[in-house]
Amino acid sequence: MNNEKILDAKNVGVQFLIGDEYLTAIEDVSLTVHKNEVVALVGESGSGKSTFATALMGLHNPHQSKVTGSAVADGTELIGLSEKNYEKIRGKKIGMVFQDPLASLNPLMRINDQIKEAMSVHDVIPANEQDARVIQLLTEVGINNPERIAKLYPHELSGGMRQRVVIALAIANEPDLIIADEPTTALDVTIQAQILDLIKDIQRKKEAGVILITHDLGVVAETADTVAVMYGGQIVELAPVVELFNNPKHPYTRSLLRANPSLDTDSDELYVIKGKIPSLKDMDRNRDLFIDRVDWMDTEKYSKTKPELHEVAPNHFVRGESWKDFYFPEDQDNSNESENV
Amino acid sequence: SSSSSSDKGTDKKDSKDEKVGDFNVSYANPDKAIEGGDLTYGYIAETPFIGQWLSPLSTDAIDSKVQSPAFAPVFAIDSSFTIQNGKDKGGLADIEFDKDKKTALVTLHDGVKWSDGQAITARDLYYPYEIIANDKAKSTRWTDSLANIEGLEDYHNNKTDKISGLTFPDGEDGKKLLIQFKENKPGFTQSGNGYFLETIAPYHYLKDVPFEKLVSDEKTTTKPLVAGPFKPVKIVPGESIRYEVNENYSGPKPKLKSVTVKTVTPAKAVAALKAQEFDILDGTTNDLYPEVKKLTSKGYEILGQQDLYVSLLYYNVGHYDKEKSVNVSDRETPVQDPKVRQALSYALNTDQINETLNNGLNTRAIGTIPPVFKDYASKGDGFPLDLDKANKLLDEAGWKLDKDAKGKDGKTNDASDKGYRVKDGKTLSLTFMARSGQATSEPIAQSYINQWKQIGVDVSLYNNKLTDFNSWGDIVQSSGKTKENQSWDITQGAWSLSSEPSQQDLFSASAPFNFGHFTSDELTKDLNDIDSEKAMDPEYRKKAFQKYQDYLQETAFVTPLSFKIVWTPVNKRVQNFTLDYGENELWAKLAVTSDKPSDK
Amino acid sequence: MWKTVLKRVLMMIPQMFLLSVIVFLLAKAMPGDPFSGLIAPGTDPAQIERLRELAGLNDPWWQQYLRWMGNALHGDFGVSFVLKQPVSRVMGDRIGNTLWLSLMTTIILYIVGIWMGMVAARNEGKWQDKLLLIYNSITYGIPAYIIYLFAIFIFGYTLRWFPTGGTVDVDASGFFGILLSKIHHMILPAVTMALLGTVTIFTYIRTGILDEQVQDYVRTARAKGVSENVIFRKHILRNALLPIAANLGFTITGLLSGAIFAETIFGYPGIGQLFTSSIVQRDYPMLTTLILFSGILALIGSLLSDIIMAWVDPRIRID
Amino acid sequence: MSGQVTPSFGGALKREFSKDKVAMISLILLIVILLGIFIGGTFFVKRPDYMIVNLLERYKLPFTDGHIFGTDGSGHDVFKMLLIGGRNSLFIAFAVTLITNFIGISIGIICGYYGGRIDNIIMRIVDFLTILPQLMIIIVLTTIVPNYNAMTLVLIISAFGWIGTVRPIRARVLTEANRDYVKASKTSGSSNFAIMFREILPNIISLIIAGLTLDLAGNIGLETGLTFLGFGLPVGTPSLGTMLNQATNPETMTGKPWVWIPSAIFILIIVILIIFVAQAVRRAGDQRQSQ
Amino acid sequence: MSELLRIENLKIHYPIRSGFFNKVTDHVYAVDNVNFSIEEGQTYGLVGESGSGKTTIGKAIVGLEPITDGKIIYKGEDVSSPATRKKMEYNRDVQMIFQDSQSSLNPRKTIYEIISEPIRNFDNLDEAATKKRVAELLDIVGLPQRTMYQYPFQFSGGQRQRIGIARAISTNPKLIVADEPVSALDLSVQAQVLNFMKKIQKELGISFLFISHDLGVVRHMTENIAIMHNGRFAEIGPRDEIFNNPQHIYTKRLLAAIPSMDVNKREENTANRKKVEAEFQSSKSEWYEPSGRLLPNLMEVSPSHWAALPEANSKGEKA
Ligand SMILES: Nc1ncnc2c1ncn2[C@@H]1O[C@H](COP(=O)(O)OP(=O)(O)OP(=O)(O)O)[C@@H](O)[C@H]1O
Ligand SMILES: Nc1ncnc2c1ncn2[C@@H]1O[C@H](COP(=O)(O)OP(=O)(O)OP(=O)(O)O)[C@@H](O)[C@H]1O
Ligand SMILES: [Mg+2]
Ligand SMILES: [Mg+2]
Repeated sequence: MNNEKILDAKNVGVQFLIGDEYLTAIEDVSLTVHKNEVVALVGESGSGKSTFATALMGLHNPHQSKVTGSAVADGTELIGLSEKNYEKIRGKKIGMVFQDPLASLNPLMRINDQIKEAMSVHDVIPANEQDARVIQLLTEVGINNPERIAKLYPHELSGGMRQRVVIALAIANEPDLIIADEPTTALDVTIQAQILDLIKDIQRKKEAGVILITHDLGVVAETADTVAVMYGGQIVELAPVVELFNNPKHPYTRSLLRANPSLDTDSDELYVIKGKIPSLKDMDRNRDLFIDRVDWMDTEKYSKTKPELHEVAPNHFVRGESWKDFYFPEDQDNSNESENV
Repeated sequence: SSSSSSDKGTDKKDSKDEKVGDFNVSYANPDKAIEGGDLTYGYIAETPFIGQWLSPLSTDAIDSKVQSPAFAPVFAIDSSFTIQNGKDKGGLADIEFDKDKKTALVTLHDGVKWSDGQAITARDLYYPYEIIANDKAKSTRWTDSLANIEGLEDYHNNKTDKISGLTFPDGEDGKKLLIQFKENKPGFTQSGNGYFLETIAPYHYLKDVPFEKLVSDEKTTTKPLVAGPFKPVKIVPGESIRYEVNENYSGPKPKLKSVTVKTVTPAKAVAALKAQEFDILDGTTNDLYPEVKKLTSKGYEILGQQDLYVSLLYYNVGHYDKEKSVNVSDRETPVQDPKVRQALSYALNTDQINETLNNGLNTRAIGTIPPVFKDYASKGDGFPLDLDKANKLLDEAGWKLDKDAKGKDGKTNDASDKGYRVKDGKTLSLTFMARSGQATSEPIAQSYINQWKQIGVDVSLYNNKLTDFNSWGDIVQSSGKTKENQSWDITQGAWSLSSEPSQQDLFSASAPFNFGHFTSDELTKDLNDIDSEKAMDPEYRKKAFQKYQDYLQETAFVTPLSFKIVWTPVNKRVQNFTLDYGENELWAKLAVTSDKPSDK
Repeated sequence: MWKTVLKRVLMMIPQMFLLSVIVFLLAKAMPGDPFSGLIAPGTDPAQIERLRELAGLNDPWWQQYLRWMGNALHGDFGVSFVLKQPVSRVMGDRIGNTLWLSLMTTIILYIVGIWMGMVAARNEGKWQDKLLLIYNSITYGIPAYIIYLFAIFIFGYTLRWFPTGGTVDVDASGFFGILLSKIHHMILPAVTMALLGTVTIFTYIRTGILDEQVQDYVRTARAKGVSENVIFRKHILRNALLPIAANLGFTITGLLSGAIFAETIFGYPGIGQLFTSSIVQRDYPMLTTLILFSGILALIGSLLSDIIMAWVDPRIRID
Repeated sequence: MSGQVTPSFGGALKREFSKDKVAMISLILLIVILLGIFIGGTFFVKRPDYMIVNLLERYKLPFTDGHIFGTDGSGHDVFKMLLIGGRNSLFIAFAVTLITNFIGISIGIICGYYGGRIDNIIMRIVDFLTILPQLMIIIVLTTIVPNYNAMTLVLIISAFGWIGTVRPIRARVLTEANRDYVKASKTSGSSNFAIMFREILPNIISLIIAGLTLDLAGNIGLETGLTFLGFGLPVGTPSLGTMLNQATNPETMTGKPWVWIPSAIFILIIVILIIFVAQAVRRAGDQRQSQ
Repeated sequence: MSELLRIENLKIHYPIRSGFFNKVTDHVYAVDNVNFSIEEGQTYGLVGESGSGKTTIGKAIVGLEPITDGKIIYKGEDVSSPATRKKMEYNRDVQMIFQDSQSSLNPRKTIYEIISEPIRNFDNLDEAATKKRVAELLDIVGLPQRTMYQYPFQFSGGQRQRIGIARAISTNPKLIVADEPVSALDLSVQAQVLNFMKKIQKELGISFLFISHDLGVVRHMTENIAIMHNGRFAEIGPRDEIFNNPQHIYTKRLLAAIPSMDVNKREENTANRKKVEAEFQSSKSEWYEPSGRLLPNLMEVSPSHWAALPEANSKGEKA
């Protein structure tokens, strides 16, 4: 890993206009991505992963949202950047891969036109070289027979191929940072494995930084260098991958790992995280948000101070103090109560 | 001995000052005409014109109007439609009858030419007979009257290919056509009598076109030969025609340089006139009058003339027997009773309707012969509104008022608290087949029904609705005792009349158009008398008409409803325009006194 | 592709056949015939009866039908009873007028309808949107012909911008003179018809844009750095236009039936007007041919829609 | 967004109308007008009022001799004509809309639900019916029907009116029928009929409402076109069409506007009101779905 | 333990139609010659990549998909015809849980209406008894009774899935086909639902056919597993056999593709995966027919463990 920072996000917050008030979707999200680093963003649905990514891309509707904080990429401050200037960043400095590869492609345009569009808007590659570049890109993402594929329409490709095309789109201008928002959720395991390998390959070759959003812990374990766990719009734990899996601290991270029906564990009953993330309206970030879902512990204790990120080990950050007291009751008294809402 | 057509035609001076109703027949423009000039003539029509220039095949009234600048009459006529001989009168030919030989000799004037410069010949006079009589040409204009010409019926029935009664005294290329009749008719001297034709067709131009193709050939539709003062130079099918002077016209040199004729729909006519789009607007309907009248201070003068028109009510008293070609008055119906018919007639508020719905442009008909036929026109008072008389007649006929009597709809009389009339336990209920088509159709029908209810007659509409023209035509013309033609008691009819006032076609025992199927020996005698040889004496004919008229008044076998005034707005820059029927060279004489239509 | 088109055309034959039978029977079911309107003292019912016989109107219907069909297959649609002209010639004169008018109307209709849909979608829920919705509903609800009359009065007579009837000025000459005159005559009916017929296109475009602009591929395009204007034009609008493209064929045939009113009121001699007068006058040969023709147009319209659809939407390929 | 609100359709309706003042006012106005028309037309206008022609009373200006809207060319009181004509036209509009939508929706649901061969056959028939010259058939039927009145007109027009409804309904049902709740109902042993009309139907209600309102708006002026061509309602049945049609006479259009303007404005107002109400109803319909 | 349901030579082929005439030009062999049986109270896992035919088998078992060929035998009767199923009230015994909880609950119906639907159709209970039963079921799936009159959108994904389960068990079925019941759920919710299904299955003795592409979940839930690819079975056998002793190359490939949670061995895993993949690619032709489908015959590895090995098929050919 190289220590050159590609992205330095500090205290990024996003608020959405819902009804007639602004509600905070993410808050105080700080994340650094270095050259050649894969940062995984995990967390359950609604925890704010996409919101953060979208904020970096400047894709939030300015009339319905407020983005605060700072995110510097390649010396440019992204937050508050004008639309005109942002257009020069998107696709050129930062490439993005979305979850649903079919929906992400315009059904009426040929593959090569869509890729070329990505090149034409930034004049990195001269027009006369674009065709060759399209073929080269498709080859790079592992598509056989790229000349033929380039002339097809999205619906004529299989899911795996489409996702490769979407990746080709994202790396067309050799961005420094690739954001992949659940790039494999719609795909089969075998194809998922191929795509993840591909992303890693490309990242290595281009020495780019990658933010990989997923909620599949297996994917994280296999791909990431650094992991950020999000809960309720905040990063609750941030650590190098090995550290995180071997030594998880935050109650949420630990619960998550336990709830996974992994091949290795053989318990009859899975660990259940009760309840659900409170709605944005009900979120009180001055207290520990997760601990409310842990009913065997005294929640009031962690509501007194606003939980902050602490470095608990080198490069290992955890939010709040609750992790220090957290335990799994089964481990303690082996009671086998089933958990319901 | 031979007698030339009557020369007594009305004096031009008189007709210039003539008035019909409040209208002048002619417009006297005191200004000085300009040299040349363009004139726009509009004709109000719902549909585009057809554009058939060959008159034996043309039946369209719009066509004859939009083609009029290119038209020259074969025989000139006077204001009463009597044929006038003499080249100066404006016709293309003279006609002489020989009573003893029962012939007529048609002689073309010298120098009459088609618009291509070719002389008009006797063959061109003969050719229309062929066209009309030949089935292949599918003309609708064949009538039994033409069978009075020797050999024409044989030709019509494909028995010969020469018409024996039509001969060329000086050869086909000559100027004369001799017509041999079977019988003399009193109507011979009236134009429009139907016993001989008054048209020509350019044989040299059309001879290579087979009869069946004539109707659609471009030589008769878009590239016609004409004989009138103007010739068409550009035709936009169905819409407009542009005319320029026909140098080969044999009459007086036309004053205008060009004429444009356009059709306009009724909905847009007034606005077009307001915009000074037309110098003359023809084909007006009564409902437009109030708006057009306002334009008399905006450049227009409105002229009027009696129309060849009468509308009637028919009472269905029988059926038409097609086999025997005769009407039989055998229907069982209250309207068999002349008193009932008279009562129904006296109950009508025709004057009120004409004053209001027709803006005073229609006048109540006092008989079936309109006032244009000055000598023969009906006299007397006809059937003015007289409810007392109507009630009395019904009382006499045995129909008594009953407050509680129910009509066909099961309801009592809602228009009169005296109830409906009843005889032998039956309500006097009649079915009225009223025609649709005009904006005023519905109020008029309702008004009639209303009036009849006032005298206790329950009248309902046929099928509860107005009947469209084609359905109506189908029903009234069906022969035999069909259910349909027996299911109505009263209907309306209106006729555009021929310029020969004979009533045979309308009311004779054999007339298929006698929709009421009323016949009687007396009526037959009266009608025959009008067309008898004796009636070639105008005085005799006058009396015969009067007798027929008295019979109509007594029996009310039909109820005459209205005569009509045709009215035409003319821009004040136009000179020499007249609605006088005796003007034979109107288009050649027309001139304008300024470049632009007047707006004052 | 061409094979499919050919197959579709072949499929049209039985449909046309069925249509022609229905149309023929309907024409026969109407009371009266073309000759029953000829009531005048100058005509002779015997002669009319004779002509009726000659025209074969007294034969059983199927004989008449077969004769008519047989001729039609040879391109002979008979002679109009009323206009006394071969039907094909009358149609020839009129179809051109109607097609030009329809074409012009379609173009204006699409421009205006698309524009309205775009404005409404971009201002969703705002007053522009509401106003356009009301406008489109009203034009749908109010009988068009009243508005046609107004248009003639205002623009034809009061302001005198446009001619009030006909297809071309008699005085027009030269290719461009005639062309200009024709266009001048078409503008008023075309614009009025178009402005009153926007509801379908408006609705399609409006909902189309609203639906498309939240699609993922739009987000992808943004992520590529494509500017908003280009995204709107190249991505959103193009995709939103699809359903209308599919509708094009139907729009044209729809216009033909709309032309019945418009042509009658504007005094524009096309086949719409011909249709009205043929019904009134029971001109069977004319009427049956007209309806058959509009049936064919409808079929071609739907074929055209399919072809256009397949052409613009790669997901649908007829083959 | 989930909320604490009761999701019943009635509740959603209430909420929408209380939120949207324009819709509320429109609804009230619409009810008032409809009641007025139907009560007024039925009880205060007698047959002689529109059957008997009174030529002395023709074209009275508004506000003369007790005629607030004046009189028409037959001397009928325009206001009374508006009541009875409005009633007849609205009856026709409602009847045609209901009949055509009933048929169209039923067929659309059946096609979309069953798909396959049934769908194919019905849709081919529908295709063919679309190319039929409907206007002509309607005209022919109106001329040959012996007792032509408002009811027969409704039936004649309805005979073809449903065709346009089938396609959009079918398309929606096609997607709806693929949703799992339909499969769940099948495995729950529900009959096809129950699934089509009890499960699927409520889910396409907003589409149906949208169609219904547009149809209703279009059908109010429906018979006017026929009237224009001369095939309108018979004499005993005044309608907005016959009133409006008087405007085709240039003299009446410009010189006697009170004869036809009330009917034009009436149509305009009704259409606008329906649209405002419909929008709220539709929002309420949409709201119960999803999230 | 006795056999509950047996599937013999099940084939489900979908016609591929193309061209205007909708002629069948080809078939999708969604399920091609599949045999297996389900024992009472046992759980079965069906695994395979997208489009391999898992759902199709599931739907065929509950009677949602007409079968092309073969038999589904339940209680000794072939239940492939709808009439038989109706007569037997088959769906009282065989029920389904759907993947998408959102779409499987009618958004316009209350929870009560949804859960009571099978009860109303199969059990002749009166209103009060139905209510009682629904309350019971809500209790079983752990939802408060007051939720009875709420609508689906007012519930979270996990809760909705439990409502679906309540509906499926409402008639005390013997077999439930669960088609990817948790793949749309978050990990935390997924655990909840899985635990719950397992509990019910144990308590009520229901047989489960558990369809999923997540091997972790399948392993957790089931005792027997069938691996499917392109409409055919690659391998079928007890869970541990499949995981510890996979025979078929495709099974191996699938297992290798699962990302491991073990961060310490990630390089190793990746290397292993690449190795298996390479092996798969190179020996594919031995294991697959030229059409890309698996070999048709399964070979007995052990009495309960069968796999579509090349030897079985070469033998089969000889036999
Ligand atoms: N455009 C928006 N307007 C309002 N709220 C939004 C918007 N986008 C996201 N949210 C809310 O912000 C929160 C975070 O959403 P986000 O999509 O970032 O979550 P996520 O972690 O990506 O979840 P998933 O795994 O489902 O994609 C959620 O509560 C969501 O409802
Ligand atoms: N109604 C249908 N018509 C045509 N083909 C179909 C139909 N339903 C399914 N198929 C095809 O049958 C095959 C098997 O589909 P199935 O839905 O059973 O797969 P699956 O294993 O459940 O996949 P997934 O994991 O994506 O749900 C696929 O190729 C699919 O495209
Ligand atoms: Mg997300
Ligand atoms: Mg599936």
